[in-house]
Amino acid sequence: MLQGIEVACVRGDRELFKGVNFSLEMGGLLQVSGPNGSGKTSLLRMMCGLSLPASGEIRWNGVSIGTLSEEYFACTTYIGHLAGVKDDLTVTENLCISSAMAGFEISSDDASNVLNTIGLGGREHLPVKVLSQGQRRRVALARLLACNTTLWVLDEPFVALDVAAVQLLREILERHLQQDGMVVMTTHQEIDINASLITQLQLS
Amino acid sequence: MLQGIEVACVRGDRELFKGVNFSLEMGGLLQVSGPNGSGKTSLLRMMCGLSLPASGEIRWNGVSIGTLSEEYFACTTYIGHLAGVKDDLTVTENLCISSAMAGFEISSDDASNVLNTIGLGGREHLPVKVLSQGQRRRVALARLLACNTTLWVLDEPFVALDVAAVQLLREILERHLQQDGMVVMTTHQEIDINASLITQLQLS
Amino acid sequence: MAINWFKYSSPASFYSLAGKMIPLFAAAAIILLIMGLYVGFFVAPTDFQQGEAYRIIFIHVPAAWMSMFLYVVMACWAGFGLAFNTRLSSMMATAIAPTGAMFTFLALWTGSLWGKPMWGTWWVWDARLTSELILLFLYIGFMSLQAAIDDPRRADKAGAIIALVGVVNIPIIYFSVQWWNTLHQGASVSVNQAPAMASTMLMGMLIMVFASWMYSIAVILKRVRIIILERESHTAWVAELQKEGVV
Amino acid sequence: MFLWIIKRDLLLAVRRRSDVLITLFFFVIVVSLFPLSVGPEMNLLRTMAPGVVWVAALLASMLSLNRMFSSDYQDGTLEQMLISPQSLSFLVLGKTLAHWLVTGLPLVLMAPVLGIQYDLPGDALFVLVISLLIGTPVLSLIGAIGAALTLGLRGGGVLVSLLVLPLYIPILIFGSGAVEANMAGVDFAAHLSLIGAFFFVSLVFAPWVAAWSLRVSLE
Amino acid sequence: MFLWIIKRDLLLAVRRRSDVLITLFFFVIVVSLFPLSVGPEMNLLRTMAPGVVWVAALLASMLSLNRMFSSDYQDGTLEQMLISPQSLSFLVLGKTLAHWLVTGLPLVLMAPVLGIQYDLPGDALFVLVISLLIGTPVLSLIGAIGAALTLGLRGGGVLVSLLVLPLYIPILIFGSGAVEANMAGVDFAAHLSLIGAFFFVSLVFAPWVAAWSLRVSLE
Amino acid sequence: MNWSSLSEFLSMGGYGFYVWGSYAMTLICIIGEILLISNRRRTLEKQYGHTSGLDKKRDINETTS
Ligand code: HEM
Ligand SMILES: Nc1ncnc2c1ncn2[C@@H]1O[C@H](COP(=O)(O)OP(=O)(O)OP(=O)(O)O)[C@@H](O)[C@H]1O
Ligand SMILES: Nc1ncnc2c1ncn2[C@@H]1O[C@H](COP(=O)(O)OP(=O)(O)OP(=O)(O)O)[C@@H](O)[C@H]1O
Ligand SMILES: [Mg+2]
Ligand SMILES: [Mg+2]
Repeated sequence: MLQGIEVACVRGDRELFKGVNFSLEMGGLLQVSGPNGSGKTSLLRMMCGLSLPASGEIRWNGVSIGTLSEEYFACTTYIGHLAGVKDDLTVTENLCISSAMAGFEISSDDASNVLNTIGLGGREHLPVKVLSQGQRRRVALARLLACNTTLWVLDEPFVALDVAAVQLLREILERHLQQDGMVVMTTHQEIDINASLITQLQLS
Repeated sequence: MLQGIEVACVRGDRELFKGVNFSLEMGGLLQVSGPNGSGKTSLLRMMCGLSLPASGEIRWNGVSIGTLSEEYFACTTYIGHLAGVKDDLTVTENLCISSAMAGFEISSDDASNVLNTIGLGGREHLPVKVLSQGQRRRVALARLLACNTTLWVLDEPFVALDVAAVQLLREILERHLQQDGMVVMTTHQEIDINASLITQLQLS
Repeated sequence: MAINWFKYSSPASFYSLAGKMIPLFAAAAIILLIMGLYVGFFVAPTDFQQGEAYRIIFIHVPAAWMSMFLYVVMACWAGFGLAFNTRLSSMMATAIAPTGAMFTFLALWTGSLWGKPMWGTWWVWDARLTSELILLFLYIGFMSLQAAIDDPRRADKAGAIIALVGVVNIPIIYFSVQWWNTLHQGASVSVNQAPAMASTMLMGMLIMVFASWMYSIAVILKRVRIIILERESHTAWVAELQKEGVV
Repeated sequence: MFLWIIKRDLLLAVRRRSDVLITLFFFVIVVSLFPLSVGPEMNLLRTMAPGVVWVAALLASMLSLNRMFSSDYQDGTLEQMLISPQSLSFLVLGKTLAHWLVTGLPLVLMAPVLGIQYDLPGDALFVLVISLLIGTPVLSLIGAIGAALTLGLRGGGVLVSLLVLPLYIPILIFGSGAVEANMAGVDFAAHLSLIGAFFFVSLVFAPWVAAWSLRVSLE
Repeated sequence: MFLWIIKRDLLLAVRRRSDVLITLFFFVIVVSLFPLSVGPEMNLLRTMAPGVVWVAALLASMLSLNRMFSSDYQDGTLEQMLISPQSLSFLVLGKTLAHWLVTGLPLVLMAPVLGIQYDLPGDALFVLVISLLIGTPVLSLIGAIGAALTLGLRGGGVLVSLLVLPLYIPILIFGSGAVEANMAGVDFAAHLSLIGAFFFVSLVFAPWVAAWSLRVSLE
Repeated sequence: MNWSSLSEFLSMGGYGFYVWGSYAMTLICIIGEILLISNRRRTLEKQYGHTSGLDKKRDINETTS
């Protein structure tokens, strides 16, 4: 269970938010929303331990994530504004290496299955730098399918995806939630996700 | 008038499209659509003279844009996936300098008006690197208001913008079209723009 | 985290404390400076070997000592800030660096002005001189790193790491340079063989050293107050100060 | 436009004061490294001095080259410049001038101090400064071509060295040659006027070639 | 994980062969510039040789430092590494090793050829290679700290030099000192064992400090 | 007292340039440092004058959010 207790965020001399509380159960979806610059990205980075809250605490199963670190990282996948893919490696290499670094070594068969699912079939052996914006995002998102983690933290995952891919990603998220996974997500697009437990967190 | 005649695009060993024809009159909107990787960005870059078509020709008022170059650039604004803003300069400096380079020197009063309109009021003196994703996009888009060009070429302009900003940009586009401006645009989101003359160009 | 910081030292209370202490140290610095200069120029006799040129010693040695002390002090504050996450310690480190660099520069400058009449050259690659030069680079590295980082928290930590690595390295540099130097012919005059000093000379020098200490403390406190204001501008107590028109 | 570019680049440099200082200190550090590694004998050092200072100036100016266009490239500003209605050569000239003001000029001003570390006599110092003053703008101008050609290539920072170093060599030879000639009591004016000639030729051609290279790199 | 990192970095290096070659050529060019700028006297050159080769090796390895993390940083891979469930120090060690294999080792192999250019005797060449073989990994290890600290800062490429050069100095002194001692007929083992000591100390501490610096930089 | 005249004091037994060069640079550095600090302080104060309004606005935002 992921829990935020009175989390506050200061960037520069500006306090973005304070006293933010949230809690996310198994199978739950937390949608963080708010206008541009309200601190969604900042909050998500705190949730995966990339930065520290100015005050307050984020807990995973009751323990502060700062103390857990590696144990916590093992069950989280974060996909942010940056794709986290290497321009010079091919699509397959990127997927294999990034999942291996997340602790999930996958065979090349698995990899090509995942890539087919995500709509990159036929482009497995192209270097990522020649791909289009939307295809690059797909390479990053493929990691969700390749790694078997519980908590997904996604910063605007639908950006640059075409209609079919948006639909696909929605289904992937729904399946993950049904299997007791957890998702934290921001998006400016209106996308309906069917899930039993949706929490909205509005930053102003 | 912008015209494309049998334009083809080859990237690597893949032919993205061929025989694409379009024509765009004053006050017209050209919406280029298609799934990820279908060549929208490639086409837009050709339209503003950043790359050459593999075959075919793009004409501005009947003359090939390759021959026109600077004359053509003077009436075009292109905003692509990259924001084209300097991280280390402040918001105002970015706007003033980028419009000056596009040939429109604006006073700092004008600049702050434009920035207020686009929703960056109060952040004029922050360096761009501390802004959020959506705010950076706004800095780039502010150029549309500051430069008085005819043809706007926009690659997914709505990405990363919040609901209010999407609405605002829509109005800006509509006003530009009413004043006989021309817009070429791609987007994966469904956004209705009221204009008298909308052309759809579907890349597959 | 915030509680942790305040447990050790609160910038707010330090700010006013420092404000009260600055005049004291400044006054002490001025008095000692006048005394030291008087002893240095009017009491201490002419050196029989070096003539009047030796009077550079009254700033050279204080500057050289301060340059080294201040680096160690800076590294300690920085390390303390890193270990215990106390904002104030890191601010102290940041405030010390420019003064330390200034003293290092002065030691180099006065040393070469002394070297020209004594050794006949502005500069030799002697162990002590070389390590002083490298010390200047370490200071500059520390300051440029902090200047290049906008986020103060990151600047503090990164600066602390480089200061600590540097402080470990200083003795290594000193000994390596000394060793390197002895392999070749030594410098024509060694700084180690300073002439036996008249007691008045020694006294003048020591007074000047104290004056430098007082000056450094005063300047550093003044700088740290500014840094506190710059960094804490979003807090309530600074707003309070502002309302009272103290800032 | 020209003025805007210079203004903008200088503004960026001021915003990032450390950049200017850093190139300068790189120069200082490289020059100071040699005595450490060659040893402290003053006679040896004096003979090496002009060469070392010139090589260091060359390296310092070369290493700041890839900053000339790359940040503009990465954030898409360069694309905007290419499709701006102004002459690209002028723009490149402006950027080059700004680059020299920020990286070359400080080196020239710093050189005498470093010369003193190597115990150079006064008039040799003077010739050193003059040669650097005419020579470093040439380095920036030629460097602009290299920087433009290697734009966006990974490892461009070192690739650019590879491209421009051969072109830098004549300047290096005449620059340090002038100082050595002076120290040997020979006439050094010929060396200097050759560097002057390079300067004028590159002033005329380099911006133009660099502008062209930019177009090629961004195609 | 460790192996994956090394494998990945080597794969990237192979994909971008020019990177490896370029560091090497930089080394070669710097060493070859000196005879051009100092003049062709063989005695002078022979005295300078160890110093010049070591300075060039140091510069070459230093200049490739900022590539160590920066590309991973820019495309967000480093973020992913930080939140990967593996020990970050190990990861840094892996990256450092890969960096050395790609930039340090080629220099070591190339050094004898360059030494010959300066007319170094055979056993001096041997000592030169040995000293570089133990010394260059230390450069990579210490450099990792500098690279981690300056991550994402503009002008980081030169800032990193400023930070690491003072730390490199002892290695430079003992490295070139070993060769000079050999040429002077003095015992050089002490120099080498000191470098060896630096190697072990930095092998233990540097990855740890660098990992910590990475966390600070990405905070 | 070591000096019989001002000019003797100034010439420092022929080492005037070196001695006074050192002391002058020390003076310059100290004055420079003090000036830089007070300048920094002044800009800070000016900034406070400007931003105090902004700060209040922000406080209101925070309390409403
Ligand atoms: C640029 C040149 C010089 C530099 C960088 C330099 C540096 C230093 C340093 C770092 C110290 C403090 C060392 C310690 O206490 O362990 C020192 C002390 C001293 N220096 Fe220099 N020095 C230079 C030139 C000279 C010259 C030319 C002379 C006189 C001929 C001189 C005379 C002294 C004396 C007498 C001391 C005090 C020695 C002691 O405390 O044991 N220095 N210098
Ligand atoms: N140094 C600073 N000074 C002032 N404000 C800052 C500073 N650093 C960051 N900020 C502000 O912090 C906010 C960062 O927000 P963040 O990136 O988390 O927004 P977001 O909710 O993800 O927005 P978006 O929807 O645009 O991605 C921005 O409003 C930015 O202006
Ligand atoms: N060297 C190459 N070899 C094969 N295919 C290539 C090569 N270079 C580019 N491509 C292909 O060209 C296409 C580039 O398309 P482009 O970026 O124009 O797409 P887009 O329509 O803008 O897509 P998106 O909606 O994702 O932004 C991609 O499908 C890419 O795979
Ligand atoms: Mg965001
Ligand atoms: Mg696209």
